[in-house]
Amino acid sequence: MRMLINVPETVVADALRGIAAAHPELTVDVDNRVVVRRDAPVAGKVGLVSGGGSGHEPLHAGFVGPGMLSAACPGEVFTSPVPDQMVRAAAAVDSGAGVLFVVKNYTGDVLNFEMAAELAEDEGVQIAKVLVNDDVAVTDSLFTAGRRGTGATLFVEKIAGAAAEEGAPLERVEAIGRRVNEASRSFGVALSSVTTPAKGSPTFDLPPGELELGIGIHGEPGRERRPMMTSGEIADFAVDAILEDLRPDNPVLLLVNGMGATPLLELYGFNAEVQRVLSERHVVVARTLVGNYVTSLDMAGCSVTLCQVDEELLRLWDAPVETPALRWGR
Amino acid sequence: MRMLINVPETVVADALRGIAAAHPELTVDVDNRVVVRRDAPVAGKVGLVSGGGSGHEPLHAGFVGPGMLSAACPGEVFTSPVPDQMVRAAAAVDSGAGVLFVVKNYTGDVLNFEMAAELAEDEGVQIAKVLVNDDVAVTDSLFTAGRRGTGATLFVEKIAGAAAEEGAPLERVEAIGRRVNEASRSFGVALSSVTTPAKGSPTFDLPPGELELGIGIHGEPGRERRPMMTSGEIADFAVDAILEDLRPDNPVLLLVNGMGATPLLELYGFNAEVQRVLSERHVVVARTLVGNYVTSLDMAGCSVTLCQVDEELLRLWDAPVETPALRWGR
Amino acid sequence: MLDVDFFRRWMAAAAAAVDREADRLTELDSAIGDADHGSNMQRGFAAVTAVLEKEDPQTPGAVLVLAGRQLISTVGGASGPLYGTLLRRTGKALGDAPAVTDQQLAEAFASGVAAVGQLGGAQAGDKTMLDALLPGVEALGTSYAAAREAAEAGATATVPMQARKGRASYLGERSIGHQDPGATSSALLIATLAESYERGGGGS
Amino acid sequence: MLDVDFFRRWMAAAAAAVDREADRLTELDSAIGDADHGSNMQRGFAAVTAVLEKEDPQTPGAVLVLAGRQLISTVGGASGPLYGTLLRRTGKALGDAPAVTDQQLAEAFASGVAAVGQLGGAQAGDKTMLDALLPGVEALGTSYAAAREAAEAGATATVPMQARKGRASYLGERSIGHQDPGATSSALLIATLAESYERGGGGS
Ligand SMILES: Nc1ncnc2c1ncn2[C@@H]1O[C@H](COP(=O)(O)OP(=O)(O)O)[C@@H](O)[C@H]1O
Ligand SMILES: Nc1ncnc2c1ncn2[C@@H]1O[C@H](COP(=O)(O)OP(=O)(O)O)[C@@H](O)[C@H]1O
Ligand SMILES: [Mg+2]
Ligand SMILES: [Mg+2]
Ligand SMILES: [Mg+2]
Ligand SMILES: [Mg+2]
Repeated sequence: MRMLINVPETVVADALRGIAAAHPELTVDVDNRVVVRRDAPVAGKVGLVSGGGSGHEPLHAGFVGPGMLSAACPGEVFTSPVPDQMVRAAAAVDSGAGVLFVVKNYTGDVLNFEMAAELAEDEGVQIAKVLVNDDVAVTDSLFTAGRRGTGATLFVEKIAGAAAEEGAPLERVEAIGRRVNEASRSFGVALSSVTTPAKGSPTFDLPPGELELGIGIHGEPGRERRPMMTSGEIADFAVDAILEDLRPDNPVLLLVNGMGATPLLELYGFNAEVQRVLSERHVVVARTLVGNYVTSLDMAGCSVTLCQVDEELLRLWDAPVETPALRWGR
Repeated sequence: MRMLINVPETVVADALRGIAAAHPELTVDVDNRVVVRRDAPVAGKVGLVSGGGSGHEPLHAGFVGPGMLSAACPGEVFTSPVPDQMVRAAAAVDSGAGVLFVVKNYTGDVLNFEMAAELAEDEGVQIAKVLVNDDVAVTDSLFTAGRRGTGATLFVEKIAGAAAEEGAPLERVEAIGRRVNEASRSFGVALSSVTTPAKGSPTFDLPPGELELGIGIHGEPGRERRPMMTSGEIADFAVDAILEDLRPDNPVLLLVNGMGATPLLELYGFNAEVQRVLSERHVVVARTLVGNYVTSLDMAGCSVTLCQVDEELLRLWDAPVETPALRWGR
Repeated sequence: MLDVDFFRRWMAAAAAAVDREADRLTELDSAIGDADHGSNMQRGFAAVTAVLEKEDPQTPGAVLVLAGRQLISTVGGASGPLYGTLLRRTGKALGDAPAVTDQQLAEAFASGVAAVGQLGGAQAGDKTMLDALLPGVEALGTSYAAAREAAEAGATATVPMQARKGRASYLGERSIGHQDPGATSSALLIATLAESYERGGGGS
Repeated sequence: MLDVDFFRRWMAAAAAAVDREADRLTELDSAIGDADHGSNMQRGFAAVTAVLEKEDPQTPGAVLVLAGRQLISTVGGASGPLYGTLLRRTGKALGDAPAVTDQQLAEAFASGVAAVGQLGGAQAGDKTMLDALLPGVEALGTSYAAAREAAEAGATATVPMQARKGRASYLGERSIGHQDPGATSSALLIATLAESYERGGGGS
């Protein structure tokens, strides 16, 4: 175990104390595991609440702030949060304009957010939901739990967050969130397994010299294992997997995302290859984001997410955002 | 080898192509390895040029932009850049007000920047230098190469960059850079070794269950190896090592820095422990920055940097900055 | 008749079994999931033990409803709402009787299992906890021992299945050849029910 | 007399030796440095080979000045400026004579080594390239073979030293017990000088 932790049991609580200390602009309820932007509820503004298992930082707590999430609910590592957290978050951010839940499509997240929605509505908060399911590695059929939510979560949270910040009503914020999700696809690759604090040893066994194609962000093994590929070959594979499902006529937002342990140096090099492939495929990139945004603890690897945008979505993407992990505009 | 690369020889060039694609606000000369803010030279403004071996990203190219560096010169992985790069960068950013070189104290960086300074001055550019040497793990004596430059580089580049942006003349920008360096100390810990692309296997051998105390950012082994410690114990050790050398009466800036492969979740948890120790030692923290800023490729581990600030330095720290990796203010 | 003490013993036995088997459950979840099922169940049942101690519910139904609510509030993941619903619905079906018959428990448990099916949308053969729960609850009409055996057989039978629900479904054919962690913990839950019965009978 | 071809052969032999020994140099640099000395030297001498080919300098001095400038422009790190200065200063001391004597080379090389000492501030016993260069250049007055032996002995003698300059000095006492990578490459440089002499003499 090469972990910078005290004991596995307190990993999430310790991180929340650390977030509280680093970010005075956030209100952190460590006991109840809710991170809220300090000025919530903002009068007249739709609240945006997301959450999910911990281990994907900066997702979601790092995206709380003006222009993006109103609150985040971190669960245990790789375990969706419990409904009590989302109910509390919804109550904290609702100004009367209602609350949008952004939910990654995993059985656990879906069930817990569903229960939370019922309970929050019982308490008089109007709830809408956007389900994020962008991972093309998973067949979206009746015979699976459906596509997973991965990198597109960042696009949904940023763009729906910008719409909410502009004062859009709940149905519109929800509709925009849906549009972003529908226009987004991702594909991920692991160069190493992941080690959770609770287990203390790698979730799967990946010998050096092999990689997993089509992984999720929880250390689930991928769809296929192959001998190591070059950065260029991986870019070809990932982009083509996405383009099989999404053929953008419009420009795209591009997220070249690190899984956590891949150096930024490599990630930028990979971005060069992704851009090469996209240009060979005649896809125009409007904006690029490179970094560790939707991570999987100490996994080495990367994912590519494309989101096809029209003028409105691009404007909302460019709109100011002020969170620990994403920050621009004025 | 678990690397997302094409071949070791092109790692730096590939990354520069990726930086160019992701950041239209930077001018990237891939062949000559110079990254310059697009609007350089800014009339009347002192230029800030830094650089060093690659593998520490976002340092330095990620800190190029308004309010921070004017240009960065990335060398090969863990190898200081060559003088030609700094000469070219200086020429690109000099508006006539002169250029400050920010140099981390390593023999290679010092020698190459020195040669560059001579050559640039031959070409009529006025050059000043600030040497960063903040690492308390290294004894600063005649019988060593002196303390290494690590985390404080970020503080020097940000604060001197803000002074330059305000229009301060070269001597003042240089003096402020020196003050920041003198007021800063760091200590680093490795939980894993590091693997460079060229070598392809770990630089040193660190069995799980042990850690290295007092490491640098190039995979140099540390001063001491110990059985694994908890996050709290590491925080005690690191902070006390710093406070032996720097006893702050004033508030401090705190950088809790990840070496590259340590999850942000763990880094925030570590921040909680660092804040605990500082408060036990009656050190007041004015600002906290948590993240992977001065990294060492795929090394797991962390470092702590403190910088004692007066009102002026704090104001310059808070001043707007707009770079790929640091961005705030308006 | 099964009184409130019987249900407390069951929950205590379940908590102990989950503690004992946590590493195995997590190991199973590593193969086809995300390596947390053991710690999820452990955290949940530790909280159940604590809340039963603290709130001291006085009827079989109240014990299970409280236990279920606690699982929902502390587990998260897929198993939290599903196991929480299982116990809560079973408890609700038991009403507020101070003691219940074997037959009443069997029927109530059947309605709990049905609720799990409804909530998660899985069916027999999808390689989920239902593959242990469904045969288990069916055999509960015969005897506790039969229920235990049927649930265990059901869990084992998940090995050759391809998952169609939950995280394991992402693996496609690679999910074949591994036992489902949730089916395994469901078999444990039913085994501890049988164990509680055998050790102390209905308590009255 | 040593003509321009001799110096070209020396540089080619150095490039080949560095290629051959790159892994070993990097391995040595892993133990007490940052694992790049082999690739640094390789990159530098590959560039030297290319530039000599391209610019085709016509005197011994011009060959070494160009080689040194090229090392400075392509190596980086500590070794780039140091080796670059070594060759550049040696070349400058040779002036623009079309051929030089052994004696002239020995003197010029001594001034190059002195420049390395001045630039890096290191002294004998600091566990750096100087620990091979200083005895090597001293013995060059006697013979090329003696210089090779002295440089090799000097490199070996760095093993028990504690580093006081360069990256290895950060290790304190942990630097003891490892051979210095720069001293090792310096011994190589002098060995290839001897080799070039033995293989082809001065060429005239
Ligand atoms: N839709 C579903 N219906 C019934 N059981 C399910 C469903 N999805 C998952 N499960 C069960 O949950 C188990 C996984 O639980 P756990 O690991 O605690 O949650 P998570 O998958 O969120 O990490 C699976 O082994 C499976 O038995
Ligand atoms: N101040 C110095 N004077 C002379 N030689 C030095 C000095 N510092 C370092 N060296 C030499 O440089 C070698 C390391 O070169 P290299 O690994 O290429 O550069 P870096 O240390 O920058 O990674 C050391 O082994 C040592 O022989
Ligand atoms: Mg889980
Ligand atoms: Mg180096
Ligand atoms: Mg699981
Ligand atoms: Mg080196």
